[in-house]
Amino acid sequence: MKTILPLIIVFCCGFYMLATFFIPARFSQTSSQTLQNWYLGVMAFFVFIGIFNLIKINVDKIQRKLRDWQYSIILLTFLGVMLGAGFIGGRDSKVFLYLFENFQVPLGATMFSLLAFFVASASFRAFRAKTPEATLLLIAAVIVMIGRIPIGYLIWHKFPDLVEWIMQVPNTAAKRGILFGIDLGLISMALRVLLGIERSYMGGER
Amino acid sequence: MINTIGIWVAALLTLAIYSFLYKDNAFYKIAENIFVGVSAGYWAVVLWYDFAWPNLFEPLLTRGQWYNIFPIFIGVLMFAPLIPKISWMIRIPLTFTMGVAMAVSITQFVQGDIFPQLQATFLPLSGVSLFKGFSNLLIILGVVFTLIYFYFSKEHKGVLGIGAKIGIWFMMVSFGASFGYTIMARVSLFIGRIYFLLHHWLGVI
Amino acid sequence: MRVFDYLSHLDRRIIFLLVALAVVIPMLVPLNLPVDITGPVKNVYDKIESLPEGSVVLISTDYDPGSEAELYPATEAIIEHCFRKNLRIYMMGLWPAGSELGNMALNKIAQSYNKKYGKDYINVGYRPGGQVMLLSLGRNFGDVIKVDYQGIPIDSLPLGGGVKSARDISLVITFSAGDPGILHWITYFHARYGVPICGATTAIMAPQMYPYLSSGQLTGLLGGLKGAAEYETLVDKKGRGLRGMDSQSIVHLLLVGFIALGNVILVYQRRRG
Amino acid sequence: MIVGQIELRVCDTPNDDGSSITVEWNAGPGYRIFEILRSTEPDGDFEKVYEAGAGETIFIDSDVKLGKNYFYKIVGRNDSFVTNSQVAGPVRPEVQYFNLARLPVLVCIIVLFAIIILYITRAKSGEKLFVRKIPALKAIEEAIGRATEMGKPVLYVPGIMDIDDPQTIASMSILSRVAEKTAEYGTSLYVPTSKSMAMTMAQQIVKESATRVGRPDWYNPDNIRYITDDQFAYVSAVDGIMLRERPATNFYLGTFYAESLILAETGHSTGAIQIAGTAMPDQLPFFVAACDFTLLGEELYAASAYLSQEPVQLGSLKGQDLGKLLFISVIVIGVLSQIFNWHFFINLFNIE
Repeated sequence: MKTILPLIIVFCCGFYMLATFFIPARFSQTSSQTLQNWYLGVMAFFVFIGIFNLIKINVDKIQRKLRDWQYSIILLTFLGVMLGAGFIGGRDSKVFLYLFENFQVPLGATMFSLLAFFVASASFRAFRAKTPEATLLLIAAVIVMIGRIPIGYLIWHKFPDLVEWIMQVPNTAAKRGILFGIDLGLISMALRVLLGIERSYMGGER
Repeated sequence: MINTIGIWVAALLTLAIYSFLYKDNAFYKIAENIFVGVSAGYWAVVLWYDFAWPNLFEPLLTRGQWYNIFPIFIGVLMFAPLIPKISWMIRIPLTFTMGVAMAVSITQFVQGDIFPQLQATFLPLSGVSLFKGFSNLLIILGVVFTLIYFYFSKEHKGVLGIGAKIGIWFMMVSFGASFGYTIMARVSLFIGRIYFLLHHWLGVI
Repeated sequence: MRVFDYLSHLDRRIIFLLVALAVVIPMLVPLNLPVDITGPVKNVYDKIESLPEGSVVLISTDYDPGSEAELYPATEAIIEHCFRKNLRIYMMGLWPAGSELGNMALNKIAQSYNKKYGKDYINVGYRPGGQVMLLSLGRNFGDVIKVDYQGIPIDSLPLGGGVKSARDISLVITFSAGDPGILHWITYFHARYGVPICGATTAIMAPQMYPYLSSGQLTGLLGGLKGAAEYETLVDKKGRGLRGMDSQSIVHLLLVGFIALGNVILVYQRRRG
Repeated sequence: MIVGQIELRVCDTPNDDGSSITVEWNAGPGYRIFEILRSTEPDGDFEKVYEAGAGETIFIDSDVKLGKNYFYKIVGRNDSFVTNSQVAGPVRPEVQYFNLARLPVLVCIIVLFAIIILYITRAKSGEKLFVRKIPALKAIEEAIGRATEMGKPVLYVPGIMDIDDPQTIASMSILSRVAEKTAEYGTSLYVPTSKSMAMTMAQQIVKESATRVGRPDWYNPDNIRYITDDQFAYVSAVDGIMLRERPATNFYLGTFYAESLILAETGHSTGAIQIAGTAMPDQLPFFVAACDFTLLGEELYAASAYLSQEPVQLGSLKGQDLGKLLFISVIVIGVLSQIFNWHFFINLFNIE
């Protein structure tokens, strides 16, 4: 029961969904839409177990006075305000939007912008001509870097065209080859899941 | 007034995140915990209003679609691990989600990825300029050699080894080029933050 | 050669500091490095130049603060050009947060050209609904747009009442950071109603747009901050784009320098075995 | 102004559920609008159902009843002209039970399924299957061993997407091996997740893995925790874990977006051994540059089969390889079709 029922569910849901893709008739389309809505709904609903976990771990940290427990108070306060504002005042409430715009948005943008620094430290370290492969990586990167800025055009007016060519020809070729491999891997993975061959996601029972 | 406070808060949080580049410190920890708290709350609210409510509860409560009790039951099983006796039932929502999702991915990837990408590789070698023909040939060969690299059934030796090696070269050029190409966008993000600090906050430019 | 030994263990914080300086200094003290003008950007400029005075340009702000750094400078440069040519601007947005950014640029530039809201420009704000909305919009603006972003009935504004369907729009310019965005305008507005489309996209998206440029479905394109810098050069108004481009050039050169240094260190270490 | 004739064609919309009729027309230039009129009798009262703009040539009428006959005509207008088309019909909307346009997709799926299943059965029947070594996978065990020697924890980041993403499933499958090894060695394992369902699944996996190697006491649910659904907030917290817990080994396996390099560079600064793997082609350059080992694209999916060394799993890898040969042959035929103008073959790949 503990193994068979989940396997039946994954098999039936999966192959039914596959079938509806090819059947335009109404019952098929509406039922597939319903199943997809349910799946989105269930996944979203799960966020509460996550929130529950987040609260539990941080309350625990404060109670046991673990390292950095003071910060957990900050976390829980902001979490509480957001949940309160969102669920009581609605998602258009002033507090909710204010916190989103003045806290979450700039924090997200700043975290994202750290990449400007990390591309620099990574390229200093990694782009060294240790092997023929590393040399190719390095040359392609340097050509594109120079060709993308106005100075590249001043050095040689065909530089931007060369960059485009690299992006459109060897880059496209490699990306596409990688993609085909990925598609095959994905289909085989999905098939193994649907057939119940791949079960490690159920807690590794084999 | 409220706007000024907002700008100050955003500016100080921005600096707190950057301080992490020097080393981990109390300001970063404050910013990090605020960020996690606010965003976790934000997503819980958004996921509820945008997905869970309209897909599960609204049809049942306002449109009387009684059969929507099923997915709600499936969703509630997320709490099953709290009761050891029925903890295995957590597998029901997991397998339900995966069954639907895997099927959707299969059709989506065959239809949206494999077919158009294969077709895009059927490139003309004749009837185009010499340079274009060469570029097209290079794309076709690049795809084939990259695929050969991913061939798992044989040791990469002999002819297969050479093919796989060329495949790696194509990938390395692609990785280097993509890396170089992305830098501009990443630096733009930092420019955006600096502009915010210098213009909106300090007003010096 | 103790220098190389020191450099090979270079603290990454020094790299970070140099990157920060390379961005901040050119922003405070513009270097005014020259920018080359690419074809797709010139096409946008020429298209706007060719429009008769009083034509209505629809500007769609399809981005959010996440791409503000790349797309806002272009928004300002193009609005500047439109007002200078005495074109009228009908602004909307397919992304919720976009119309606020558009408004900021619109109000700022309208002031310097003495343009009046309602007569010379309007903003109808965020319009959800993607393709379905665009299709009905092209057929009849009145079906989709009843009020502007402030809730003022659209027919009470001279420009709002004057635009009835896609035929009254001379050009669409979309500032696009993803979906819904430029592809929607091409596939649903250009294909159906034949209105020419110009776009400004993030640098990452720009290469994906080349097929549409070559097929003529897209008239012109500004890619990333570089596109904005080129446009600022064309309209001769130095703004964030050119300033940002100075920073970009310096950072890129700095990175090339780092890579060169890394390889010099490698050669040195190899010689020593 | 010359105004041309309007040519009208109507048909039951192909491959639909019988809820619409497709109206298409061809008209010369000069028209400003087209009115589409519909009736249930050829000479009955026609009512306007749609008004199209100058550039439009097609209208899907979905306000029709299944199995009923309809007739259409079009009136084209401009400021001075009105032109009527011929009446077209009768046409009747019908249900289709198979979407013919998707037949090539079905064939492709059946072929791929068939070859994978073929090899799985061959493997089950005891045939020896060879699979080449994947360097990054060999490194996994060594990396865990290193953390154990140093007495430091292992960090496992399963990507930032939920379990509806096949990459997350592949990652979970690798997690079960990593958990077995860490449990065996008694090394702490941190799994921060960005999605609640992924957290639930990871907890199940790690718990079962610990039980399987006889160390149920080792399992600590608090180490497998949800942080936040937000991409960058999640990264800020994982960065914090790296700097404060100082794991000796970091795994980044799953779906990653821009955060890939933020994680990998922070991890590198703490001196951890890093093993990454993703099927997001755009993020591979960053992992390749900043990590010690990277599973490229398909290798992520191959990893779970490879690590298990179970014949059935390895069989599916063989099936994938046959799929690759098939793709290469299709590409060759496609390129030949371009040269010899076999449009039939190329058009097989047109999908609505």
